[in-house]
Amino acid sequence: MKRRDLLLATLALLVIWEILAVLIHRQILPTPLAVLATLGTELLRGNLTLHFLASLWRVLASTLLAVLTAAPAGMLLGQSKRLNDLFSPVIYLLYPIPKVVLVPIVLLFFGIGDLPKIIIIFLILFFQILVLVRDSAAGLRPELIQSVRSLGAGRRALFRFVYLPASLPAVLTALRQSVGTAVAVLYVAELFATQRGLGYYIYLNGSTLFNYPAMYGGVVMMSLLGLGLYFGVDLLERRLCPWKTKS
Amino acid sequence: MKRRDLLLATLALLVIWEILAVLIHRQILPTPLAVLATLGTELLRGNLTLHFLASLWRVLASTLLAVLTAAPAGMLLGQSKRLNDLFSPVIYLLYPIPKVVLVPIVLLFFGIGDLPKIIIIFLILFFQILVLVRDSAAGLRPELIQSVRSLGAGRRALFRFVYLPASLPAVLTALRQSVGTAVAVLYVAELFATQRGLGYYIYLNGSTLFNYPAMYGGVVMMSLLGLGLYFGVDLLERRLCPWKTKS
Amino acid sequence: MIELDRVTFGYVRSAPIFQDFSWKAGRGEAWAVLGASGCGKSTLLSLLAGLVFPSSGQVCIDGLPLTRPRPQTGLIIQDYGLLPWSTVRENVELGLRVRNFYGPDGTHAPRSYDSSLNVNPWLDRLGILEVAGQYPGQISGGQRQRTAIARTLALRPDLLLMDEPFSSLDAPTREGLQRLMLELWAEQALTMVIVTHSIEEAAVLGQRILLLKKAPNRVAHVIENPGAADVHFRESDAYVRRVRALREQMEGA
Amino acid sequence: MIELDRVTFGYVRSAPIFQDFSWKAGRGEAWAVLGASGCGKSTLLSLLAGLVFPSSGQVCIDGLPLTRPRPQTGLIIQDYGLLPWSTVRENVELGLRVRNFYGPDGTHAPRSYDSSLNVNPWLDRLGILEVAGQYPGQISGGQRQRTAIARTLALRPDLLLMDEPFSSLDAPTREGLQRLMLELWAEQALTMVIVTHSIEEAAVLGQRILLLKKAPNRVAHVIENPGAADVHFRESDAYVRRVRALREQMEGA
Amino acid sequence: QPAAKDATTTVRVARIPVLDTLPLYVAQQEGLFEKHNVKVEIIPVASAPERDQLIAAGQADAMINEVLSTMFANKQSVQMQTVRYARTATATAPVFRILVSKDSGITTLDQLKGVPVGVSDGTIIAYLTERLLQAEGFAPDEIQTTSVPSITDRMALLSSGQLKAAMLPDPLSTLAVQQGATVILADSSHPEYSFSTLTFSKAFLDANPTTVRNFLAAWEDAVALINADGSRWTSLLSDQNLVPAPLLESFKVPQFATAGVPTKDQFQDMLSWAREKGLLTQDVSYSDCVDGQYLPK
Ligand SMILES: Nc1ncnc2c1ncn2[C@@H]1O[C@H](COP(=O)(O)OP(=O)(O)OP(=O)(O)O)[C@@H](O)[C@H]1O
Ligand SMILES: Nc1ncnc2c1ncn2[C@@H]1O[C@H](COP(=O)(O)OP(=O)(O)OP(=O)(O)O)[C@@H](O)[C@H]1O
Ligand SMILES: O=C([O-])O
Ligand SMILES: [Mg+2]
Ligand SMILES: [Mg+2]
Repeated sequence: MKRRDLLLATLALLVIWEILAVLIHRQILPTPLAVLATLGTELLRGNLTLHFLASLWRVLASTLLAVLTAAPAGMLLGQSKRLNDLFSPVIYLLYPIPKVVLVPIVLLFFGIGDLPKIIIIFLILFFQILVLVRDSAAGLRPELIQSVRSLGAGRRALFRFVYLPASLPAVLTALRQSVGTAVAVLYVAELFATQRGLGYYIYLNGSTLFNYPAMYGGVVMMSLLGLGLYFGVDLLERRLCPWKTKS
Repeated sequence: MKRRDLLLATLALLVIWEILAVLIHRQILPTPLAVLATLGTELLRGNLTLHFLASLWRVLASTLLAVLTAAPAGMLLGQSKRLNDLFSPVIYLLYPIPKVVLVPIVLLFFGIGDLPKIIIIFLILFFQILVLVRDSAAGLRPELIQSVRSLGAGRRALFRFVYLPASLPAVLTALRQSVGTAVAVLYVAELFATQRGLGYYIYLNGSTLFNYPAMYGGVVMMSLLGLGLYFGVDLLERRLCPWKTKS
Repeated sequence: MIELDRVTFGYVRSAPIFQDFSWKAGRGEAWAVLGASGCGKSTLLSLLAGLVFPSSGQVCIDGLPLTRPRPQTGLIIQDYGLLPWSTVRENVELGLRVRNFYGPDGTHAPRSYDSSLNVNPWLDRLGILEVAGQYPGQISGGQRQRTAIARTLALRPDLLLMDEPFSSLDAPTREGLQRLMLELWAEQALTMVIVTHSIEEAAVLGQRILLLKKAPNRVAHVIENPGAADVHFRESDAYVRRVRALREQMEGA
Repeated sequence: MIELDRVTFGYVRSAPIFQDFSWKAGRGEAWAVLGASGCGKSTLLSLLAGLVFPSSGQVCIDGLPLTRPRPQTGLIIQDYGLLPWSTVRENVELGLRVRNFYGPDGTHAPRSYDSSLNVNPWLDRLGILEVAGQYPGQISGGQRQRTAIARTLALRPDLLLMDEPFSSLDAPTREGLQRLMLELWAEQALTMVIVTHSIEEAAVLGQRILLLKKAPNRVAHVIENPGAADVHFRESDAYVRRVRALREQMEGA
Repeated sequence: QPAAKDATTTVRVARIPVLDTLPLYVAQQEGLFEKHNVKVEIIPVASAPERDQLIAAGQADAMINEVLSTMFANKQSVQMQTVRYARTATATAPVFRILVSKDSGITTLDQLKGVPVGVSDGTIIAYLTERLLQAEGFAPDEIQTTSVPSITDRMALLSSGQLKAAMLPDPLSTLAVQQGATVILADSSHPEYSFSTLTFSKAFLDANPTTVRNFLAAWEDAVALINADGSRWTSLLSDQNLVPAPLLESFKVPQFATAGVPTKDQFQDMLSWAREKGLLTQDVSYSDCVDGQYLPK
């Protein structure tokens, strides 16, 4: 069933792409067939797989880092109006800053390895997750909180037994968003001091070599990378939120 | 009260910035004082205000466009498991694509005015909002839906009387996220065929003129732009969700 | 009016609650449904309201098989189902708004109905006029329950399904509403099915009483209670005997 | 045990519900609270549970002014407050888990308590063992109510506050639980405050009955009902007289 | 010859803010385009990728680029042609320099062996780095590069010492020097490898040859003006953001290249470099990529 839907979706996208490509009829949008052919040879030549793996690692690391820091912080802020009032302006001032302009400073602190790239993606994801989890935690039904408070729960237990599980769906939504965003921003995060990664690959082929079939091959790999991670999140949801799927 | 928190936050950020700047002691991170001085003259000279207004318009237009399309689409998908199963793969395949690579195609269709910039920001926001609103609509309590169905509501009335108001908090969260993201991605959306906009201003000063105080002045303006829009969203929330603030 | 024809129903991955269950109720009858907690009373109402559908067999209302909620049926569910983002007044108006949204199409709204949104008489009758501007999160349990009742009554249904509608109300309020129900029933040729855990209430409101047993229910146990709906029945010996008999039957179940 | 000293309380932007209200209840007493819907019964329990605080005056339990929920107090709220993401069993274990989370610190958990998570006896006693693996969204109204009761009883509180705890239960189940409450009360020197809309229930369970009137409540109307808690009281004439008297007082209110 | 259409066509030039575009602005300011009867629209873009996106989308007709880029664009079919030099390095005025960071400890060229130099992969910067170092006698494995396409990032990395060496264009290299970096090698030692070009889309050239000739004639006049007196353009340089403010005062406008196109040898050398690196898998021809016929006679 699900597999059929995926197949259908892929086919539909390929058809739309083909139509667009034929309509536009320019090098900047090669046909899917040309792209898939190039993709095949690039994968066989071996390098694209390495770009893919480098990106996979960066996306995983930064997403994990962002969820593990932003989700608890969001729950904390959602839990306390006082804290939220205090920190909201900070969030609202920092969120709109394009994190890319901070690259030089990040480089200064974290060198030129994988870390600065992970940090940049992390910074982009952090606020997105924070805002979502915070808003969801703040919207929790007060009766629920009162009833658990009456069982003796203080702040910490409320956090553990109410805010944490209640925020799980929001965290999963945040994860789904993050996966998409993280892959997409590889394109800006993999432009410095690296020669590995789908972002680098797409930039080089698209912006320097004008090898559009290869560039779109890289884009397809990004799609697949995102798709794979989404399935991971769905799996996680089925494990973590059984009450949703059961009812 | 709120004003005090904002002041406090601003001060705290300025202090941290000052410390960092002193610690790093390099041109790439000027001190807040230097930046504010430059900001003052740039604002007086008049140009920065125009950049600000150009960006404001683009952010408003793209955010509005994205919310007005993605939110209903998200509610629709959240409402029907069948539709969602069908469209999820499409979303999951398209979300991770860095929208910047689509710029040439967007240019082809929409020329070089404001529209392509708005479209690019719109594309980035669209999926983010879609996923959030969809997940929230899908998580609606089934009793609520049943009870309104028993009043005669079919699909359309459920949409109007349940999904729409129930999704409002999620839409507002999506708006808060969008504001942050939209301003941040100005930096990539305002790099072509324009000499107006904070994205252009920051790039020009940071990457061409190496006028770092002016560049950070632009970043500060982005922060303020974001902050202002956040206040707009908060205002909207107080208007649209009175049951949240009243209880 | 109501006809269940060899209905089988069970929740997914659960044992059936009704199995080959048949039952009939005529137009204008007042039924009470009694049964132990968890026996399937709420489920029965969901079936009658067209919110869930049997895996086999058929539910017919007015001779037509049910495929979706019928606009003339009113349902009051056990946990009220009020919209948290609407005030009491807006919640009570909701059904009317839904009707106006579609217009008299016969599917979502009856072919003829009063399109006015004047719910004040109902708010007043149910004693919630003074909390009309508050949200469900800001009123008491009994006030919520009365809001749900007002919302349904405002639609002037011809078939009224109620799931323990007075469970959160104090005795005087409860008895007042029981009287109101009987008045409406007498006035409007209403068909009523009221699920209740109160044997006394069943005896007062149910001309006929449907007794459900431990799931799966295969046969409809029906007890005739012709005295109900009479204002003075509650004070009669027959009432006391009926209540005692019902209690024995339930405890036997 | 309980002492309300000139308590004033009202919800924000609303008229006060209690004004200079004083009331005392001794250890080991069984109280019932009666009053019309919306008069402030649930609010009173929230005050006693330390979930809301008076704007003036003081609530003392065991001589100590209440500043936060007391770990030995058990509260069953009107709409259950079950965690939708936990099974029935996990919900019943919740209070015990909270205690184990803090350990016997005297603030969140009593200084001494049984840290075992064995809730099977309670699930069994309340007849919800067979739905123990289901989620609150998958059980009936009465099963939900019993889950909330089990959750609180599993903590073996010394002060038990119950807000219409049996309102969704059929008569036999309800009476069984009333007996259970009386047993626990006799065994454990429990202090009980039960809010109920059923005059009969108040007469059976409340040695003393607190009658609340239309808000603002200024004085505590207390009715002595020494016969309650006796197994045979329900069948006595005194019971019938008491019920009638209470009804008259409520209708007069 | 569609002369009528030709005469009214506007040349849309996508321009990145670099010094190489100075003749464009001089021609505009001095009315040279009107004099030669061409209409010119300048479309600003921030950097090379955006510039190329505009050209690819058909939203611009001409640009300053480099021949490598033209080669890549033409590998399948002819998309664009280079019609003139824009700027060339000379023995006295370098365009690119390799700088070393102040904490790198590198003082002699020899110490640069095996040290990664920050470049932008697949561009003239990478090509030039390799050629210059080869010319200085570096063996292939002694030439190391790392890709940092953004000039800002490259400068930041250099200044923080995360990159020991980087190739930077003039006049930004001067800025890096102000921040403590040292020049270790410049293309003035081998100016033949270093030049930028003026390139038109093939479609435009085919449809509007006269316009292009007129455009180049105006450009030629502008170059003459610049070369005659480099000091006249300070306000233009700052208004059009061609030179960072901190450098304006000390900045001297270099001599601009007069009429000419890259030679076959220059072209061939770049091509073979690109083939060697695997950036191109097939040959592209000189005549497809470079066309000198539009230059003023
Ligand atoms: N959060 C709130 N904000 C404002 N008013 C409230 C709030 N909660 C309850 N009230 C009001 O306070 C009054 C007392 O409410 P309470 O819930 O204590 O009544 P109750 O005696 O428990 O009634 P019931 O028998 O219907 O449950 C009611 O009039 C109600 O409308
Ligand atoms: N969504 C569900 N999924 C699975 N089982 C369910 C679901 N809803 C109810 N049940 C089970 O079906 C049985 C009948 O439930 P129902 O709600 O009809 O009982 P009821 O007679 O209304 O009980 P009560 O008097 O307690 O409200 C119960 O055993 C319950 O656990
Ligand atoms: O900030 C983003 O580039 O999404
Ligand atoms: Mg039920
Ligand atoms: Mg109450």
